[in-house]
Amino acid sequence: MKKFLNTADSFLADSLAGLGAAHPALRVDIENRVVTRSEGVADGRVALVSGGGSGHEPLHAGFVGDGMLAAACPGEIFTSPVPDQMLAAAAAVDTGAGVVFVVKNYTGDVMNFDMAADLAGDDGIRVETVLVDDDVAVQDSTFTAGRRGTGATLLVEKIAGAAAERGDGLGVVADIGRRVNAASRSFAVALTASTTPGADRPGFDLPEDEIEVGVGIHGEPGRSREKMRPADEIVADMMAAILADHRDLGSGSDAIVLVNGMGATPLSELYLVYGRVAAILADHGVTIARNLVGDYVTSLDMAGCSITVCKAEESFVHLWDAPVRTPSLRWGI
Amino acid sequence: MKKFLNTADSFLADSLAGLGAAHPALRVDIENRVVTRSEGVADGRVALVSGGGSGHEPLHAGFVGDGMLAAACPGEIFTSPVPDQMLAAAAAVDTGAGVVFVVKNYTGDVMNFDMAADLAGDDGIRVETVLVDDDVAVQDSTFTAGRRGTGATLLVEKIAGAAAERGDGLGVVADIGRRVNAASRSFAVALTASTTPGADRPGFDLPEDEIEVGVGIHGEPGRSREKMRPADEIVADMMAAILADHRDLGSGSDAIVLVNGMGATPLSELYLVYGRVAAILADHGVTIARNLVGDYVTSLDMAGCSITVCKAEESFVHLWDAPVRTPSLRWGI
Amino acid sequence: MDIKTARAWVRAIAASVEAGKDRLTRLDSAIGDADHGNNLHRGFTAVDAALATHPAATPGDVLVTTGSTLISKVGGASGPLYGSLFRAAGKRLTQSAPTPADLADALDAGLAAVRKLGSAQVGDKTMVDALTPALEALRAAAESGADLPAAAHAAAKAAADGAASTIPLQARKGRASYLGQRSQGHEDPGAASTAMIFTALAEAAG
Amino acid sequence: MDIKTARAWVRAIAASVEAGKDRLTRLDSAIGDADHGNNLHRGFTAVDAALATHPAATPGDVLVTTGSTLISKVGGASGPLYGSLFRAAGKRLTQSAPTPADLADALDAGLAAVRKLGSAQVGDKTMVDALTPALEALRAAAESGADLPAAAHAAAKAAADGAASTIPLQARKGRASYLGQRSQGHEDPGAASTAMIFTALAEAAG
Ligand SMILES: Nc1ncnc2c1ncn2[C@@H]1O[C@H](COP(=O)(O)OP(=O)(O)O)[C@@H](O)[C@H]1O
Ligand SMILES: Nc1ncnc2c1ncn2[C@@H]1O[C@H](COP(=O)(O)OP(=O)(O)O)[C@@H](O)[C@H]1O
Ligand SMILES: [Mg+2]
Ligand SMILES: [Mg+2]
Ligand SMILES: [Mg+2]
Ligand SMILES: [Mg+2]
Repeated sequence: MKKFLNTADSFLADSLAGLGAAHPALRVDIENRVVTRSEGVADGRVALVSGGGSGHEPLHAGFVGDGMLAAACPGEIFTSPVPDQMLAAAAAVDTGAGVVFVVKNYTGDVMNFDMAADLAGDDGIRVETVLVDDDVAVQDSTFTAGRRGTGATLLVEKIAGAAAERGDGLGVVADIGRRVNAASRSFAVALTASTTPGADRPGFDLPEDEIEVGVGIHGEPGRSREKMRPADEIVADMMAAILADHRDLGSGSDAIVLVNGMGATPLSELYLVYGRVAAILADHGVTIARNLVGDYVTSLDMAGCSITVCKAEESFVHLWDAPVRTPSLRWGI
Repeated sequence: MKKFLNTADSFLADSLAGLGAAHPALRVDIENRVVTRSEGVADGRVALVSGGGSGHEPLHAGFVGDGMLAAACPGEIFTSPVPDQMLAAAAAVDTGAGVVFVVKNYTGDVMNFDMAADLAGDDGIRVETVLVDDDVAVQDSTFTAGRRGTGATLLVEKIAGAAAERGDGLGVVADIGRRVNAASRSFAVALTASTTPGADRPGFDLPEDEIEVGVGIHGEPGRSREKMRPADEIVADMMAAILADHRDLGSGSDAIVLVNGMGATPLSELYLVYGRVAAILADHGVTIARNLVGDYVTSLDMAGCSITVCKAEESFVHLWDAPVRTPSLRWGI
Repeated sequence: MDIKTARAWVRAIAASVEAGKDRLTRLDSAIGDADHGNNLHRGFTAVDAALATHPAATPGDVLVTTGSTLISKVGGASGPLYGSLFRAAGKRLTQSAPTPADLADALDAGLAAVRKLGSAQVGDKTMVDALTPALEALRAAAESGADLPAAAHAAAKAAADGAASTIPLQARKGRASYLGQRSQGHEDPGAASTAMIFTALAEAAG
Repeated sequence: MDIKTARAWVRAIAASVEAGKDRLTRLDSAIGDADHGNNLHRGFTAVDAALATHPAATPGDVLVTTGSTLISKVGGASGPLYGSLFRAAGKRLTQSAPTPADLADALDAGLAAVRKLGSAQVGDKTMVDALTPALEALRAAAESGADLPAAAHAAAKAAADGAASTIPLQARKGRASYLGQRSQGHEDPGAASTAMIFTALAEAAG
């Protein structure tokens, strides 16, 4: 798979250099792999810090800015960042009001962020962690790694970020983030596998007439392999998985919906998917209060999409609408 | 190539239905293939109408909204729309102040928009046409079809759209659009070909170690086929073609730069490309006043990117910064 | 050419476009954007429907309806070009039972419209490279007293030769021109569809 | 285990990770995210550099530096896990010339740290499936009076068997667990790298 890169080893640094060049509002520390706001966080505000493996752009660095993240820690491709990064980020952005770590539920991410939280605590930084685990393709049980964090991460970062921006305290911001996560369910399907820069082939082989159903965002195979079929049928299956798990999303509920491209799917196809999602939710009596359609939580050059449905409390919608100014999400400002 | 679609024939209508469902601020007339603003155009304002083949999303329908287009006419995939569409759009949005057609320079687009302009004139609608032809990969001569319109279309639509929004007259808006086009140069490279919905194979075959250089946005082959090489070399060649043609872009110039993904290229790669573009322009003494990095003028599921450099008059930057609220470009509002 | 023949001609074009759709698109994929077959198929399907719902009174009406429908439904370069060809020809074809010479006059008017719109010359590697010799052959046959079947046959042969003649050329008009020298060695899709249009005329004429 | 052996062990791990990088990544691509080889290669390259610039004074120091460096440089699941394994083992290894039994004690402390962090049991298809039998074999050999080469050899064999034992298992921890039944039939990459770590110990011990 051809890619715009110089060497696989320099890919991340080269890409971060371009990110910094493109966005003067970001401070990109390439050496330490920490992206912060150039203007810092307003006095007394809680700071949201997120991070995870790279390869999911614009997540997370593309969401650093007013009304959303205070800092992002990009790890190697598909590899969680290291505690040093999160500690440096927390130290850089803490105003004294405390730091919220937004962590996608993967063994590596959780362990590295936990270590960072311990170290930050040693340094007198108050840390709360919001764990995102919205992916219903994964069986949730105390005997497993639990659900993965996927599309809901964006919703948590936007909504909790708006709460932090308006001055909510550490506990409140973290609580809002956890409620958004608890109210969200996601499901993803891949039409093609992704290829890591430097790898000689995609993460898995997928014939022209098959799809991977229930994939995550790391190029890993999904829950099952199925025959390719019309979009409406695929979307119906995805929504069935989400709705089966989302017991309290019923007639009269409001929702925030994200139809997310995995990186190589044209926007025209994502809109087609959204149309079907909207029709299915309408059939269930659910009103879509807000939506996003586009590439937000990607998996390099994978063709595919994920659907996230968040049962929206009124306060979520209010915080969703609050101004946000980041490279990849912006409105009201 | 797998796609989220039901049937090739219903693809466009299904996708437009989703667009309309996602964006209440748009009025999507699926039958007549015209997308307008739900709230219409403010009294006495000039209305920008654009259109072209579909497959370039978010261009153009994704740029309908306050401060940018009044209407878009999506044609079939890679096929210019028909005069009926443009006429219906012009009739729907004209406030009496006149309509500017933004037309990418392709034989089909030009002929269909010309016919529509004649018909609109017959109906008493004043029409000015801004022809976009920024692609330096194509030899410009009176004996050929001339340069193609590509990435600069976005710049023309944003900047002329802002002029229309602030109340400039028909001639002035058209003149600003033409000046933006005249100040812009683009060049594109494809790493993979795109596949039209319903087609059984990509527009061209490209081996794993070759790239198409100087491609347009319709999945057609480019000016030459070359060996794959490091990104910095590819970008250097692209910028050399742009700078060789862009004689009055010199030391001390300001520029608006677009690094545009063709649909299947990860944002991380586009930032990597942008970093190199910025370095080359800095070497030339050119200051990048504003930039955009992302998928704006795409070619379905093609992997590749285009670079557009517009020599920016101060007024362009001012109009660029004006508020815009569309599905795919939004700031200040 | 009576009205039955005119309608048979248009139906025959629709049938051969349907059968040759993939070939036309393949030609367009080599040096264009891979839609010519789909474009014409969409167009002539709409023409069939238009003629079914709004029956034309004269051969000229058939061609005007054909041209107007192509303009409204095809888009791209071929929509306005073929649309204008048939529309202009139909407007000129005022006779209720036009002779081969009348038809040649009418189609010449159509070609003039195509050239006015696209300003292509013979040798630019476009439909004009097939249209021009086809109409020359049609006129020559008409002037030598040939009947419609014979004249149409001559035109079809000339159109096919004209289409083949585009293979070695470098395109100077349309999308293929973007390829520069790489356009050489491929038949122009619009010239190929023009050849199909005259083959259909020969079929319809008997 | 003297300091020379400790350093040789870490260098041997680095060398075998470099040689086996693609194999580890291939294993991880079947049931994970195709980065395990790269992760460990990045980590042990950094460990080599750290030990070159900050020479350790005792075998325990070597392991602590190794562990801290892995935590700072690897990320993912394996970074904290292997990092904690070596760090905790190094902290326990206070002797200047540890016996095989001392080493077994130290590595047991490391395994405890791994289990605390990841809460994996034997049979969950993780590195614990190779670590646990390796340390049992090491302790048994040490208790029966074996010297380091012999004890390390026994541990390496047990680790390799433990890695192989993961093949039929369904994963319950880590990324492979997302695959459910589809994780069966593949060797766990972390168990495979654990086997490499003990083979390296046997090499370094002589
Ligand atoms: N300027 C022109 N004059 C005459 N014919 C042209 C011109 N430009 C293009 N054509 C014809 O149109 C054909 C392409 O039609 P089509 O593929 O349907 O449209 P598009 O190029 O817009 O995709 C070409 O093969 C050529 O024969
Ligand atoms: N909870 C856990 N306890 C012990 N080992 C684990 C656990 N989770 C994962 N592992 C080990 O980590 C290995 C994967 O490491 P690596 O690929 O480097 O990290 P990641 O899974 O974050 O990409 C697995 O093969 C497994 O052996
Ligand atoms: Mg990983
Ligand atoms: Mg076309
Ligand atoms: Mg075409
Ligand atoms: Mg891994």
